[in-house]
Amino acid sequence: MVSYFPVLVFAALAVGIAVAMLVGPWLLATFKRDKVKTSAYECGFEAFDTARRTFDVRFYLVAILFIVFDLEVAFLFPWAMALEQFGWVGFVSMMVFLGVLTIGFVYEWKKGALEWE
Amino acid sequence: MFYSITLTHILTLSSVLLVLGLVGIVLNRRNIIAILMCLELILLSANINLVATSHFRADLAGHIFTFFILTVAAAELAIGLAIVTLFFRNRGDIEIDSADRMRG
Amino acid sequence: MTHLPTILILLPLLGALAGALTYLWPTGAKRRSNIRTLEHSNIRDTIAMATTTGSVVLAAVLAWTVFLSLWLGGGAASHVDWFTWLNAGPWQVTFGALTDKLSATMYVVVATVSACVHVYSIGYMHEDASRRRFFIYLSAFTFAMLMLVSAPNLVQMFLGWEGVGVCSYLLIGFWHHKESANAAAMKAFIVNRVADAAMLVGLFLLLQTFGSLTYGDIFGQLGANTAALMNAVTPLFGYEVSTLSLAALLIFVGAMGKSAQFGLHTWLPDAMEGPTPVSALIHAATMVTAGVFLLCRLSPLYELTPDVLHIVAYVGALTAIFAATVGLTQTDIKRVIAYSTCSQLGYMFFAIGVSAYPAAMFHLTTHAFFKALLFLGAGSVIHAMHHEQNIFRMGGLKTVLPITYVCMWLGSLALAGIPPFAGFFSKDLILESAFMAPGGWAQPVYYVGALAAMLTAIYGFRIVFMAFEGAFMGDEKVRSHAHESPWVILGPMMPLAAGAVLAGLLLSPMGTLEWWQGAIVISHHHDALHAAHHTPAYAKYAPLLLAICGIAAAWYLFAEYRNIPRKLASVLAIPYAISLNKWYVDELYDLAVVRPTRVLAGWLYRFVDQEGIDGLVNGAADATKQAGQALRQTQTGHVAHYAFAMVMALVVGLGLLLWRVMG
Amino acid sequence: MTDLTLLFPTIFLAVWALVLLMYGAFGGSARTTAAFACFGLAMLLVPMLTKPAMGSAFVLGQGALLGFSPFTQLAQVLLLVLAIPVALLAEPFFEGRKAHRAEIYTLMLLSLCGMFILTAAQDFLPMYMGLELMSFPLYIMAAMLRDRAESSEAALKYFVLGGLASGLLLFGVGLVYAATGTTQFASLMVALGQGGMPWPLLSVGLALTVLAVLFKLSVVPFHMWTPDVYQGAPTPVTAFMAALPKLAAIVLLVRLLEGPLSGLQELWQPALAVLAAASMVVGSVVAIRQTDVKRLLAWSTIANVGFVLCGVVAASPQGHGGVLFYLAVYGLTMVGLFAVLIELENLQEPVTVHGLAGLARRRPWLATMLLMLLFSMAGVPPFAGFMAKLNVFAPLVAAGYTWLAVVGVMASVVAAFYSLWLVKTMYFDVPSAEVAVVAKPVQSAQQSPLMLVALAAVAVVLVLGVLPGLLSNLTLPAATALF
Repeated sequence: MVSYFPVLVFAALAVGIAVAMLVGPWLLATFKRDKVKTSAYECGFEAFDTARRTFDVRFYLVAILFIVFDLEVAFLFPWAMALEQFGWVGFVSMMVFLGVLTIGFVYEWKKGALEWE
Repeated sequence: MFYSITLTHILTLSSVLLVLGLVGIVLNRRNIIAILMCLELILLSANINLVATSHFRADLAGHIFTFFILTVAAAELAIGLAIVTLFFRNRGDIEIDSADRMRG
Repeated sequence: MTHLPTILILLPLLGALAGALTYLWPTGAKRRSNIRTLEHSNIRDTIAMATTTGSVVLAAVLAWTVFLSLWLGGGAASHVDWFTWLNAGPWQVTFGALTDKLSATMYVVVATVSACVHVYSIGYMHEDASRRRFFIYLSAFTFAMLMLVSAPNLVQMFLGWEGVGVCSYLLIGFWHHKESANAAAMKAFIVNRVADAAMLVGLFLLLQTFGSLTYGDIFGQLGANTAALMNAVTPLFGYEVSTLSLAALLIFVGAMGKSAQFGLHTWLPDAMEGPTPVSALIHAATMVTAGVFLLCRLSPLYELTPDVLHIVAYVGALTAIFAATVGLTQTDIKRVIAYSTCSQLGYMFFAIGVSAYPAAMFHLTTHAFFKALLFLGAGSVIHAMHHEQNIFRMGGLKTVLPITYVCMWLGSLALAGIPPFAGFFSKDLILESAFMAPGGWAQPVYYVGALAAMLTAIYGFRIVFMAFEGAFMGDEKVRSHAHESPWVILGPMMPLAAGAVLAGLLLSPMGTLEWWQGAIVISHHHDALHAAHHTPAYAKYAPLLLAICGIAAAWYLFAEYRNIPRKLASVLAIPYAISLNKWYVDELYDLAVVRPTRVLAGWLYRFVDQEGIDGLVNGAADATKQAGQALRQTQTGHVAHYAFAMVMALVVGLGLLLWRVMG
Repeated sequence: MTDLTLLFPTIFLAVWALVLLMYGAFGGSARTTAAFACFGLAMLLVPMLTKPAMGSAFVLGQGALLGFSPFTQLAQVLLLVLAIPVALLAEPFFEGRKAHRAEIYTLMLLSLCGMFILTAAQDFLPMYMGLELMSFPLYIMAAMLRDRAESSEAALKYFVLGGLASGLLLFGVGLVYAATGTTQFASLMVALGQGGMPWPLLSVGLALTVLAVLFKLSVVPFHMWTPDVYQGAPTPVTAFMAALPKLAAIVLLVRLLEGPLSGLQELWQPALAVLAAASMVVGSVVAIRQTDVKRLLAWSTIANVGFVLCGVVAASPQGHGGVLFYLAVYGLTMVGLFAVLIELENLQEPVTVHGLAGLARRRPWLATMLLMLLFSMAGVPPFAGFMAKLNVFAPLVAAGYTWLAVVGVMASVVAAFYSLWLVKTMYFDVPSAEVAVVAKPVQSAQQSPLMLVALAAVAVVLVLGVLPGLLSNLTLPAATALF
């Protein structure tokens, strides 16, 4: 169980910081409520409405674009950790990968997929 | 107790997930998005297989495989969403049962 | 040099294709009616005639080059592979050109006669609206025939064999508006089909026995395991039959069909419905000799099956005498020559039967020249007489057609076997070989052949005298319009006439085994050819004497005293009727085969086909359709159903798999 | 470091696809993109034919990720040869519908790149990647006619079921990995080579991986997507789907079965025989009740895949050579048929079975080409289709599966029936009144490459029918090298 001690410390720290951040403002800040501030945060939707209404299709578009680029990070982390052992081959390989992604990015930019309207 | 978890347990878990995904696809009569989720579930069950084996056999291939699957799954989902969007534009709904224009 | 054979084989094909391309020539305004006018198709006809005739003439020149360089130039036999047509594991079929003395001789015969016939047809067919088609068929035929003789394996040979069959069918039925021409074409095709079926079975037997249909492989194995192969047997109707003999016999049946031997000869006289140049090329000089060629090519096989050789000899002798007797009484000039062809082919076969293959090939070559000459001469007469073919409506034409008259004389002298004309040398050799065949078993064949030689002289000169001598017996109007044919018709007859006179002298080395340089094999057990040198004088000169007597008799009967034959016919009524009706073979076939088949077919159609099979087939078709409809209903269009089907199949499949793996 | 020349064709396809994508994005027209795409494919043929590279790429441990054998090489050349005419079909179809986009060529090239990886895969990882790279562009291309509901419905069905199949594949790979600890074909072969039955976990995993391939091949009972997708997809895309992925998938199947699974022949041979029989029978029987020509061709594809599987079941060099021969001929026939169909669609002829009535009178040339291609499909000599069927049935009999050959011949009879039925409709039936009004009059000059493609298909089908040696002399040695 000794090996799990750092986890315990981590957990304790996390709880501590969270509590501090909740309690801190309550102690220090002043409160001026208005209607916008008290409503729940939602991007573009009424907070309390029928949940069955359809989403704007443009959200899907953003989601589609996001998903793909999102995942490159999954490759980048281990790559960055082991770059020293890969050497140039590893570096060039990743650059090719990123280059392909960039081409995709350029494509969607040129096609206007990044414009909201 | 913790140490008694073996590969068999994890394979059982992943099989349960697989069956859930399959049942979700077969029984779902309404929403295409749910079907996409079920597909993801199947892929994840496969990922669990690979990662667990990779761990228990101390072999990296499974990990690498999983990374690739994750990426491909993302691309797959993107295509799926795009097709669903297109379907919605043409039909006005995304009910899977309405996709029966062609049959026989 | 090695590619000359390939080029000469392909030339007629190219000519035919180029001719066929003229059909793609834009016709400009669409014609309303189907009636072609001569003017309309003139240019295209000319082009087609030029390409086909030109290519075949060139092929003839190349053929002579190849032949002479092999014979006099001391060249060796060559073998060129073109491409592998089939590659079925251990069994390969590679197309190519095998050029030895045997095929080179055939190149010369085929290409020379074909070239003459092409040129001749320019004159003969010039009034025909669809002559372009005619020339294309002719060239296509020449190509198929060259394929047949150049083949290094039996598959390519068979393709050529069927190719010439198809072209022959098309050319016999060339005047397809004539009912009789269509019937004759069908008859030729069907009779040949019967023979080819037997031959195919023979080829399959060979393939099964040798694992290959390439001549080289077959002959190599025949030489290597002679004893084992000779002892091989095939079960047949409860008996065990020697495989080699069975195969040889079946292939001989195929050859009998193509070469119109007795029993399967009935198509040849009817084939005279085709234009005369066709008769000269196909039904005298080339296609009908394919059977003879094939048996010579397969001499290593036939030498091991003496029993089959005996059958070949008897069938040949029977054909020779049968056709000669029938030829005596026919009135149609072309039919007489057709029966004479049949008879001469009989000579060739009995030469093969006594293992005198070189004599058969020698006779094939000389026969090609004089028989083509006779046909073209007959064509010239027919042309001059406005398509009159009955010799009893001719007579005294020697003043009108002097050149044709001379040609017919030369051809008939060669046919009758009078020295020094071509036929003498080859026919003599055949008869001597038959007489001297070891053991003397073939002496009856010799006597039949000698008798046939006399009959040959009689009917051969019967046409000459009936048509050219004496008084004219036909319509005066026709005679007044008759005139000698133009040189485009007479010209091509000249080389053939030269051949009819000289071929026997010049090509006499062909009559020896050594000349063939291994292309023909004769077992020393039955070397009749070699023994033929020691023929006693009476046997040697008897046929010649008989032939001279025959000519004299012909002169007496058909030029001097023309009323005698009629009296003879009434005195000898029964033999006359048998001869006139061609031994009633057609009637026999009608009674024994055609009618029962028709009755049976009608019965089968009504009771078995309409009620039984149709019911069954329609039932099966309906059941299939209903199954299709039912399965169609499972295709609902719903993805979930499809996925369900997949998963269920998966579950069932995995269940079976686990049951198998664990149990 | 891996020898990159081995990978040159694969890399070239990917790079060329991206170049075309950028070209299109920066204002290049779809037509010029089409030209560039075909040019690139044709250029690629040169090195592939003159310098066929053999060997392994990315060697890891006992095996490698990719391996190039004569079988793979020949399959890739055939894929390339088939891809060029298919690419030519897109322009005349999409131009007329104002839906011609440069992207379709990028997608085709990427899919082809996936097939190249698939045919060379020596490990489950590249196999999976290749399979997905081949399939994703197909899903998108199926939806290429964006305002046609059928098009997006087809894409949706294809996507969902395809995703399901690849999910099962991955699960199977996971099981195989769990059972043996490897994903390489070579190591798997060693693990399976011990003899005896494989343990259940492994056998289930292998079955699942094979299933994914069977799905792509649309083998009964994994065929149900095929008719819907073929009917709904734009016609050139259907041609692409009918001709190319089948070849790639069967090459993978053969390499799997003759490679790692060669020790389990007694397991897979009877199973595949049953599936082949089911495909031949179901495909042929349902086809005769179809009214839409594209849908009919889809069912005929299912039947044809059954015929191809017969060659696989034979499990001999002759059988696998026959498989390549069959698929090359079949693919080309399909491309030719679809070329004619597109021309008919462009002429606003109805492409239903009854709509073809009297076609021979209205458009004799198109009808003649259709006739020859249908005869080839029906297996009438002297067309190549006959030789193709012969080349799979003969090895099957040699392998002792006479019953399957008998089923196959019976299915061929049914298949011949619907082909000849179409011919009869074209030549002898009287068109209904509406058809005569709707169809455009005969145009004087056809400038599209459609006729070229159809003519080329007819010519090759005829030549290969007479001289099958031209192709079988290539396929047989390639298949022999598998053993």
